[in-house]
Amino acid sequence: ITPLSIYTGDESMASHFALVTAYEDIKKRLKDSEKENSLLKKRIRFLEEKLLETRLSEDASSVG
Amino acid sequence: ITPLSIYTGDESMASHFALVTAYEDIKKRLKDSEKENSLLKKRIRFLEEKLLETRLSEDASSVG
Amino acid sequence: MEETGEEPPTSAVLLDHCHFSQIIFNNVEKFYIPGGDITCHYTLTQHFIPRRKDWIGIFRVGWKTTREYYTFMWATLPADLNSKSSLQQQVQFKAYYLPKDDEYYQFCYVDQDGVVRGASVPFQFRPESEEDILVV
Amino acid sequence: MEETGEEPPTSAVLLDHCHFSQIIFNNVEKFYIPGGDITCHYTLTQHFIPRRKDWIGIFRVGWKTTREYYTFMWATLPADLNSKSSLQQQVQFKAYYLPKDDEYYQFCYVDQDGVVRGASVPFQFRPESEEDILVV
Repeated sequence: ITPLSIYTGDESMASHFALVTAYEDIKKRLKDSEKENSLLKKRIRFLEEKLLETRLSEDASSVG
Repeated sequence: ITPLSIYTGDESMASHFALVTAYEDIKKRLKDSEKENSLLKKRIRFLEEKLLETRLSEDASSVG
Repeated sequence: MEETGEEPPTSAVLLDHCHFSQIIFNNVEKFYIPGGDITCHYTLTQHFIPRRKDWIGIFRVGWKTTREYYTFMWATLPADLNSKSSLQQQVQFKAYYLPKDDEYYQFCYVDQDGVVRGASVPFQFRPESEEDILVV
Repeated sequence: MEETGEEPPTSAVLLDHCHFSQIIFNNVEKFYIPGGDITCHYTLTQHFIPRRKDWIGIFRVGWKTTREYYTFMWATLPADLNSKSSLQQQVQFKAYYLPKDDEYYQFCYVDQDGVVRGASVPFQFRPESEEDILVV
């Protein structure tokens, strides 16, 4: 048994509609992912600075 | 003057084709963005561990 | 419902949402774990009457004709259409019949006349990578 | 080229790439800086003969009919179609006529009969955020 799937001109609209639904969601995910990316990069910059500071102060204390 | 844009049944295929082109590219960008995300998260984990280590050793040296 | 190709573009645009959104898919995950069964939840909108040969297919995003379904299940026939709870339905797809790649797929509800009545957001069959659990 | 709606789905699938890819858009950026002009580069494939009223439109991704162009420019008519260099063309869109939001748009080449001959990957009008310059 296979399900019925008749071809009508309507079908190309249906496939377009389905693709738009998918596209809109993927677009939103890309936006979210890009935003998360920016946040992660800020966090990395922050951590790198902290690490540098800590090391500098460590050096300073070992000299002093 | 406006350009000619006649409607033919063909047009819905054209719009579908154009959307597929766009969708494929956005999908690829999402994949790249997700991959970059994973790398950034690894980098953050690495930096956080480094920072913790450095601080621990700093504490140790100040005690010792 | 047949487009002859002779009509002005406006009709194509207006026709749009009327019947494509009669079925709403709910709780669609972004990722389904490969090798597991999946449950497809959906809601019948108010005036939609399901029929015996309606079906739900899993389609690869970008499909052109409903014949391209990867796998399908017959839709559930609610016991009593007048009860509120009948509007919430679900069907289960067995792991064996599911795609094995990590492409994007979507559910589509196709009625027994072959007309698409709803399409879901896309999902993939892959584990969410463990790095993604880290919260910023 | 008209679909009557009576043909089997296979024909729709096969017809696909024949004329939609006769124009290839090159060097399309992901982001164009808002407020600047943009240049659209494209290549005519071997057997494509441009005509006087062909045009290139900027369309919001998801467009349904070619009437929905946001803005357009007439395509360039190459001086000599037999010369190799004529296959590479460009048109410039002035900043004033470009979209002001950060949605995704794409170029489409439409010939003087209204047939779409090529579509580009999507782009946005927004600055690439400075965080993104950081390299992992």
